[in-house]
Amino acid sequence: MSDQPTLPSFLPNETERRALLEAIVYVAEEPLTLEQIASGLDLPADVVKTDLQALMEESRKPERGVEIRMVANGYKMSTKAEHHEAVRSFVGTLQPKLKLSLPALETLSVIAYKQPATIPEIQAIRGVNVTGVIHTLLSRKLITTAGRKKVIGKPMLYRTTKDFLVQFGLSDLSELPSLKELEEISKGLLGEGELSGDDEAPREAPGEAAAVEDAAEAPPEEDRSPS
Amino acid sequence: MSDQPTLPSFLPNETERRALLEAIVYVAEEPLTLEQIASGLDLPADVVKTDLQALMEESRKPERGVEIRMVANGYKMSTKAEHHEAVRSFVGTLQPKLKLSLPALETLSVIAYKQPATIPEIQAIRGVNVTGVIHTLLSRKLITTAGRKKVIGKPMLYRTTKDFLVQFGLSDLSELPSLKELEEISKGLLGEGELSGDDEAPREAPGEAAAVEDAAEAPPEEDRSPS
Amino acid sequence: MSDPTTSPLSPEETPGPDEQPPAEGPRSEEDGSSFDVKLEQYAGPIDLLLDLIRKQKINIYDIPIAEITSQYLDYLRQAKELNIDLGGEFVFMAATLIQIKSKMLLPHDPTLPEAEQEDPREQLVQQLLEHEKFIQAAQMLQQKRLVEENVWSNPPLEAFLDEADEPGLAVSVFDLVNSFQSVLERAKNRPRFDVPGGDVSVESRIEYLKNLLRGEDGPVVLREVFERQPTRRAMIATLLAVLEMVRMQAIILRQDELFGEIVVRKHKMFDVVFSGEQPLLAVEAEYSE
Repeated sequence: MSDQPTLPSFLPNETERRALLEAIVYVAEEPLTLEQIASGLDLPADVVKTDLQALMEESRKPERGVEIRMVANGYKMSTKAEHHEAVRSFVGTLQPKLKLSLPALETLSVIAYKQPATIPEIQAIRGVNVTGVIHTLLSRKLITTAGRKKVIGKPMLYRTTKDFLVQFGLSDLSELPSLKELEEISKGLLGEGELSGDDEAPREAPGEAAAVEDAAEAPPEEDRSPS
Repeated sequence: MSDQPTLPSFLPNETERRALLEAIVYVAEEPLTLEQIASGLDLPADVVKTDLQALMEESRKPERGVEIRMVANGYKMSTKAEHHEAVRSFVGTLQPKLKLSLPALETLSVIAYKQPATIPEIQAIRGVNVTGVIHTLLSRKLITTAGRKKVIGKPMLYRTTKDFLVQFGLSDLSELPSLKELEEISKGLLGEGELSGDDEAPREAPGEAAAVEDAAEAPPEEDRSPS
Repeated sequence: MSDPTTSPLSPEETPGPDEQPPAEGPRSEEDGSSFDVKLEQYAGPIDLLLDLIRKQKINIYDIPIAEITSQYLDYLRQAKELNIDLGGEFVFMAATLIQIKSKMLLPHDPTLPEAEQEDPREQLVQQLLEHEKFIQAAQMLQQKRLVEENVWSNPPLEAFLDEADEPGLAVSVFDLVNSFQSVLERAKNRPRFDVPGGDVSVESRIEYLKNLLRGEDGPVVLREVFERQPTRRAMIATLLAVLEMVRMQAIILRQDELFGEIVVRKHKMFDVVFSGEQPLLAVEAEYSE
């Protein structure tokens, strides 16, 4: 009884805790991480986590129109996608979300998987000049700079941002299929299934960005780019 | 059974109707009147009223932190009064994002790139008085003094701080993109951008095979000539 | 895995070093490769190749390189006829394809066992597969994004913030360097606006108003802006510029009372509108006589 951490007096029980958690997630503009909530309310993280889990489950029920989801490693409240048509007619004042072109999405996905990555590395995969797209992605805050690579010329490195996770509704990078899975899909689509080259090195999962030092994966055309 | 008005096909039952209503009230900036909702959804007012009544009752339960209330003859979602204090103090614990007014951002950028710099030097570039903004930046610990310049009047020099690096996620100043790098990136924007085209940087016509080598050095599209 | 020596091409067709796209027309008689490339726009040469492979259900591990090369060159030729500007990357890839095609004609190294024979296509295949992975990733992201475009949040955070919290933009490194660049640009352009009767194009007035408002958080009295114009022509150009900027949703005009002062302030889309150079270029084209 007495070894409990002192709970704030306004939070005597589970019912009230959950109500307060719902209120907080409702109010916040950004996804709130478990740590933010637990330390902000001075409550044990595991208790908060269980409560939020229950709230999320509750909000997924079909009779609810507003749900709590995991986005960018945090909890966030939003409407459900299935109501978008009706909701849109009531949110005329909200700005429509900007679209991204397919080339921009492809460049973004290269960065998501290869981060941190330099422009020459991205271009080696995309096969085209990507500087314009990089500008777009930077100004939309989907990517940001991530220091410089320690190679000749010290090129800037780029990585995806938290906004990227938010705008794509991802809870974290590991939610993306692994490169291995993508490779299987690609091979299935383009080949008759049979693998020819078996010298394929296993690739990193997104986010495990240890590859700063080695440019080994970049195809050799890289050296045709000037400068 | 048969004297019911035809409901829109996307709203077959009460469960879905209530979810939809919750979503709409959540999303609206202003209290929505019964008439607005009913006509917007093309539903009979009495049905909507009953549904909203049920939603309000449901949301008043102690385990809910967000309630639907009648405000100014309309339906509005909000946190409950008994949680206001807790919510406010929680919001206070959140680390605010670095926010700067445009003049402050511009002045900071001049100092970041020209440091150490004196106020007259900054003003010469910005073209406006910057003393007020300098105070703001000093008080937010983004810049600090860096001795005096050995010229007539011995003006103070200013430079960015460690806090500045932390706020912008830089490990040192060399990680700031150079103007040249930014220019290279923005150059591509002329061909890209969501405003018009959908493709990447401008390129030469095919056949000019000799130009492959300096593809990336292609001059940007005509500068805007000063008329 | 096909044997390169079975290539249908005879040695005479081997392209020379400075080979132009083959002279035969798009409808090649010999191998019946009359595959009709729709003149779609491709972001890059790899996208074009992948599309050719996909549409013809070609096994990527056994690309009929001569056929694909001729289809690829056809596309380039058609693009040229239609005056579509393809990039240097497309030309580079053409050279690569021609090189692979000629390598395929070389006899095997008899000293190497079959398994170690190098396939000249190997590297291209890896490049294509690598690219395809990210096309898949992009499509997956697009789906995620579509869902996200359809959900809305409406957090009432502001009601819980201290009054003392100053409004402003959440800033990143990009904003920092971007804003420095615009400061420099403005510094460069500044004297231009002081020349009486100088540059009075609508475009220049938009530039002037843009610079005037950029550093201004509050409203500006429109009358004062007009009064600052040195000539009638400049005033007219400024008026047109204001109307144009309203249309572009860069600014908002407001008049609080009848016959009161009209004030102009930035629209919330101001920075978005001026984030690229497109609008000004377009305006310039519209108004220049």
